[in-house]
Amino acid sequence: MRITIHLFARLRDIAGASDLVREVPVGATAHALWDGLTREFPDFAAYTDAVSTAVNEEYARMDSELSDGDEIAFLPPVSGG
Amino acid sequence: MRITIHLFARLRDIAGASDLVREVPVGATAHALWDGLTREFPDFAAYTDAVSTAVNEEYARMDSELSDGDEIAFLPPVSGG
Amino acid sequence: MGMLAFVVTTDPLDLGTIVNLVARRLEDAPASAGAVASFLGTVRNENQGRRVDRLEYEAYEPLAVKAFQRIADESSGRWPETHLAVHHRIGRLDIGEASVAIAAASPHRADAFAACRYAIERIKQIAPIWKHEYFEGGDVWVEGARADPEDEEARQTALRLACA
Amino acid sequence: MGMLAFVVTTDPLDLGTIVNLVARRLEDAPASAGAVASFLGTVRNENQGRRVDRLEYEAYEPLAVKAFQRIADESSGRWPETHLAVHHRIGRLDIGEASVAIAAASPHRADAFAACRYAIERIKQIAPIWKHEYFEGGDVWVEGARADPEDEEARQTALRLACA
Repeated sequence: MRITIHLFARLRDIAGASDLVREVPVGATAHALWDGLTREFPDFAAYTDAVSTAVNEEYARMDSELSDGDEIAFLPPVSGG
Repeated sequence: MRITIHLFARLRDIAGASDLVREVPVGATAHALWDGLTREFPDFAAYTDAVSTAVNEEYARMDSELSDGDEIAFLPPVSGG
Repeated sequence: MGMLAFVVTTDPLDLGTIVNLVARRLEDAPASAGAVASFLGTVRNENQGRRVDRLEYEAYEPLAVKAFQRIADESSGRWPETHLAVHHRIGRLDIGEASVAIAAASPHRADAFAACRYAIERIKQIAPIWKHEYFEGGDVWVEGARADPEDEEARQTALRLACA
Repeated sequence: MGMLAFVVTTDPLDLGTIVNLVARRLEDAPASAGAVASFLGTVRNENQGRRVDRLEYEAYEPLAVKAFQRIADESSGRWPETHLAVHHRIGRLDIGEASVAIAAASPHRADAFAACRYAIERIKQIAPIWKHEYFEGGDVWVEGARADPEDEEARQTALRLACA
């Protein structure tokens, strides 16, 4: 499955890109995709307990199963307001 | 002593005037002046427990002694905001 | 008028004016955050089942301005870094118009909210201002609280409502 | 933009715009009082002892707008007659500029204050917005809460701070 990934703030800085596209196996979860990214970008690992996610512009759980064509966002801890 | 009296809202309506001037004896209190007004305007009596006062544009107690030339305001219950 | 913190006026109120006024007073001190809580009271079309047509507000103006200053002093005694402004309208007000505008600025948003809420409660308790209600079929002077700034019980009620 | 309740924008914020927006939504229902509580967060010149030069805010815009709507739904679930609007600025903000403007209108001033305070707490908890701080000698992404709208403990904290 082809997944588009959106990154923000420090995650974007670490990855050096706002958007990535990655292939994942059928049935992959948001968490599995994140684990893959922590291998690709080791500095992501510090965010594993703090990151949250949104799939297709809705908040989602890290154990959500992804579908082909999904857009997933990984959200570092927020600081709006 | 000559005292200028300011009246507001329903008290003004009852008295038919915003401002009155009355002579009171030396040592008269705000309360004594008010008692005089309740005899002059019987409908004032309903306000005796609810009225408050200001002397020379400062809040004052009803037992304050007045001085010649003072300006006293009698304030019915307020409803600002 | 726009530059004064405590005002009684027949002109329409502008919340932005007093928000800017108190926000500027924050700028002197270094702070990690700036918070302005504000309040606008507007005239509604119903009261106690009566269809309200319009209101007329009257004030004992010099004492009302001093009352606002007094409330601000109480507020800055309780929330030291907080700045308050109060503009109250008098005269004829139609439905939907603003009768009172309050702004409280603080480095701490909890204090800004508390000071703003405290101010509206205290205004209702002690400010020498009266509301004349014109409704279908009559009119009445609305009478609320006995105006006594020394009433400690009233002050505690205002603090409690401010969640202080 | 001015007519929308939930907005993320690079334009300067105008509190009056959203206060009017929510005040108008009160006009449909008969009510004895109209209250609008509002909040403005501004950029200050210090954070954790650092002399702040400017901020840059970034948002995941579509989700941020949905987050504001979600917070408004939570708010109107708790305070049924209350209407909320939230405008959040992104991009570069200089000292003194407003980063967020919130307005809550209700027939009951207690509800207006509570909904407004609740909204700023929830925004800080869950809105996908990030603050990049530029200070003397460096810069840093400020990282606050893990954004989890389902975190019931966080929601209870926001309710408690709202004095609800």
